[in-house]
Amino acid sequence: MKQMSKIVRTITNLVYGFIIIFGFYVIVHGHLTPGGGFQGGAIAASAFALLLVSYGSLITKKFLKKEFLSITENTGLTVFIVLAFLGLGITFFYNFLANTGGWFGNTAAIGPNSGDMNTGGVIPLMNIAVGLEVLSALGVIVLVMASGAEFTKKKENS
Amino acid sequence: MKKIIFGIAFILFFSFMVISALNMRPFGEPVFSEMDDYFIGNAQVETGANNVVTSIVFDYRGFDTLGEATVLFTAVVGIVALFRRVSK
Amino acid sequence: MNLSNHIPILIIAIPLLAAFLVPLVGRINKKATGILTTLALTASLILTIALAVKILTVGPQVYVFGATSPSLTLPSGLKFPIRIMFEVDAMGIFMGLITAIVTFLGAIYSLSFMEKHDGLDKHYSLLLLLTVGMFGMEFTGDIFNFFVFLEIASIASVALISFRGTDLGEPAEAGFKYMVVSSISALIVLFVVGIFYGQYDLLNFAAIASVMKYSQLDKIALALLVPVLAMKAGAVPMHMWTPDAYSEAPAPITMILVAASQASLYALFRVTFSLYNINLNTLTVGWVIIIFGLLSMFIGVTMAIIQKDIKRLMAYHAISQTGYMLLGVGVGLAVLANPVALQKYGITAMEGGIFHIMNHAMYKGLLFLTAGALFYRTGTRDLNKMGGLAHSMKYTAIFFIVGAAAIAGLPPFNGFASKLLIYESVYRFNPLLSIIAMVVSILTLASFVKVFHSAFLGPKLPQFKEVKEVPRSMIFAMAALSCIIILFGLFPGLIVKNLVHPAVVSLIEQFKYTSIVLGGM
Amino acid sequence: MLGLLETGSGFWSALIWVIVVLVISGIVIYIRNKGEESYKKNTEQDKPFISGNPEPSKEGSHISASHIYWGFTEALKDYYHPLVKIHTGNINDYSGWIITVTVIILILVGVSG
Amino acid sequence: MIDNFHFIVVIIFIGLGIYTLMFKKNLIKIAIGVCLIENGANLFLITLGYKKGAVAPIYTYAPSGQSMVLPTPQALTLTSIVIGIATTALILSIAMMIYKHYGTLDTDQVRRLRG
Repeated sequence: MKQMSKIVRTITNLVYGFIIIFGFYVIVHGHLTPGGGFQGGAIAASAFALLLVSYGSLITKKFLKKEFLSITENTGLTVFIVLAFLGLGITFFYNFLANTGGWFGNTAAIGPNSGDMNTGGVIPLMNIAVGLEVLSALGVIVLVMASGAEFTKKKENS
Repeated sequence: MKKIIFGIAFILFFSFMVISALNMRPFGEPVFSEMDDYFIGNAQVETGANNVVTSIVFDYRGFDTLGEATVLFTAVVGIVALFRRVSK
Repeated sequence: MNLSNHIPILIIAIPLLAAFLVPLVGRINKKATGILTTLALTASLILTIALAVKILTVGPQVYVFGATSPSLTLPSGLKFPIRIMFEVDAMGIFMGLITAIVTFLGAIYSLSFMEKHDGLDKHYSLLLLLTVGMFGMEFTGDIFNFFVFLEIASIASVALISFRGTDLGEPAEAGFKYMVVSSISALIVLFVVGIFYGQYDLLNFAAIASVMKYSQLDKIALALLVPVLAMKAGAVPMHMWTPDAYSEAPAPITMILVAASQASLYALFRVTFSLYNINLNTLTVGWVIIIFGLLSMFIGVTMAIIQKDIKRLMAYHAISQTGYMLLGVGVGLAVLANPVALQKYGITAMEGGIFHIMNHAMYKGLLFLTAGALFYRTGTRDLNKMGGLAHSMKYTAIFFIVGAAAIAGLPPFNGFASKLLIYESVYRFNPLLSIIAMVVSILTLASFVKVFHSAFLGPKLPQFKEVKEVPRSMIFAMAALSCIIILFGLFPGLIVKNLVHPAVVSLIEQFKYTSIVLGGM
Repeated sequence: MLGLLETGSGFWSALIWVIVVLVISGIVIYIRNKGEESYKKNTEQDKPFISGNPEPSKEGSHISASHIYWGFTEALKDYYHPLVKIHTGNINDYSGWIITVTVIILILVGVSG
Repeated sequence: MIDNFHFIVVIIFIGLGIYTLMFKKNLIKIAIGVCLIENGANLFLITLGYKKGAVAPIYTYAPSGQSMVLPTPQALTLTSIVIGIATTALILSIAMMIYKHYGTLDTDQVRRLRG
């Protein structure tokens, strides 16, 4: 897959960072506004797809490493399940941080309100972990399938 | 021959599905909503999250979310294993 | 914290955590992945046995996720549960024992069998995920959660079936076929979840069962659930994926796939008995399941006789043995509404069917492992190319004889005990069915005589001069299964009385199942 | 009895079976031992007698799998022919069979109520 | 009848998917059919959650006094969408592998395993 024209690549360089930033915004505000880990992760992963389309898989693989992405994916999943394990003193997946006053522990105002970042207990942490996992998982899928396309194409030529 | 049987079967299946759709409760008027009323009423108190959907996804039905993340992880591992010659 | 309340989740969570850690460990040391997998599965096996002891002595266990106490099913002032919960009764733990034993031995067998392959960490990670999916399907009490675990199990099995797909075309093809059929079944289950949710605004098996009205939509939901779950269990005429998948997967994975298909068989029984019970027209659905069983038995074994590929032949036998389970439990379902007949022979037939599930997992696993041992040494699965292997692989030959005698229902092995229960009880329901079952058993023996003759007997062929016995871990896995088979064959009464009968009772009595969650109402 | 298995219309005990088999095999071995005395090893007595024909080589006498039960499959040809033809490894047929069976069960359950 | 046409749309989705699986001869089209069935199921779930004249179940800057739609189907749909992504990705990559080995995507050629 050879890279696309210079216009596309320039636009990609411009919007690439903003897409990822918006994805992280959606991730961290998951407990207040529409969105969450999965949606934000998918948005951020679309930036990888954009890079792949505009630069081609052979060049993209140089600065977007599959190994790094899979390590972050495993890390996110492990953090997620460890957060679930930490509630095991009471039950698995018990929200042990909510309404404790500590981290993310403020009690939310009942009814419609303007929202407080510091609420939700483990939910924001789980959002971040799952967002990391989805972001890197979709990135790995896109990268591997693109390089696999190159692979199969080479096979049929030879 | 087989095509005819499958065609008839498909038409019958489709008509049964349409019957099931016509038997559904009217659109937009839930009959029972006890579980969802509980979620809407108590999500802020119990989990402190304004977004009820997120509080369901990560607290009330958090185990489903773990399974879903596991499904994604499984697919990624399977795809990487399938293309493992490529990755090196 | 009292760990003994958390056993049901630990059984699932330990292999899950190990599955997430295995790729990280694999970057440091390839060998450590197998050790880590074996340790995790050993832990879950021990915990499963502990949970079985607890359930059979104390009673069914329930575990609510995220509640303030593991057994708090109903928050204050609610009639119905709102959280996901595990609901493990005697039937669930019976299947859980099968899963634990089979996956543990499969991991041990993989230590030697897969060492030549690359991508070992991915193989072990997928094996752990398949284990998690099977345990979840057997323990969960929430219908959407069941869908999620069904997807985990099918995606992991597909990835494992097509594991050799980088080099060969056939594994990829088998994986594609299995993926498509299992997605159909999973999505129809999801549609049924929608039907139930739209009617009752509930997602819990027990709660739905307690308010079941058997309306038009419930009938359609039942008629959608029965065939897709029977298809996942490999019932004729929806069995075509079974030989493809079983013959192309690596041998230890094939052994686990047998248990995975029985997990969906368990789901079929759970739906018909615990969710609908006598609401449905038991005679019709019972006869549907019985006819599934008859077709599976007969077509499976007759197709097996003409096979040349040893693992394909055994896969067709897996179909025909699934027929016995469907027959036994189907007879039990057909007489469910009639207490006299149920007491006279229905419960015995169900005992035979349920007992046959465990026996089949054991001896079919052993047979697939011996086929894998032959493939490991000779490099072929074609029976025409084999011959005279008993000279060089004595232990494998002995294990094969044990497995073949057990699947053919020869005393004193375990296959005979469960088949005897099925024959004698089904004969009092309808003699013809029992006679067909006996004929199928004879044909099974015939086709395994063929396999034994063409693979093991005969003179030592020149191309297999340097064939040796398989490594020690594979021998250990096969020997453990043979010991289980012989023990079950020698003392079937104990197993049926202590393990199978409680499972049957927990299936039949719906009120018990619902009252665990909803309290005595 | 430890291994007793009640089957509703009788019982089955593997241990009794094993004991009986051991006794009978003991009797058989006893009878076999007091057999023909004039039998001697390594004479032409222990050579196979194929009505005078020479004995074929061991490799040649091994029957491969596809020849076993040839008569069985040949006799049931018109049962096997359509059965094998149904098993087209075509994924469309797989899903088609699922839908067909689903429709049959839908009709059965709908009719019987 | 007519106020249930949302469910009819769901059924049309699922029926199209089943038709694709049963009668289309291309592996990629079969993957598309699986996607269609799955979108139909997701649409069915999300349709069940709607309540007339209700707002999204999020309290941040929510109009006060409004009733909210049922939140559970949204959570279930979120889960099943991600599961669908995983399924589709796996099906497509296996189809790529099949194309590499067989050189074709026709289901009539991709049947070495039969009988």
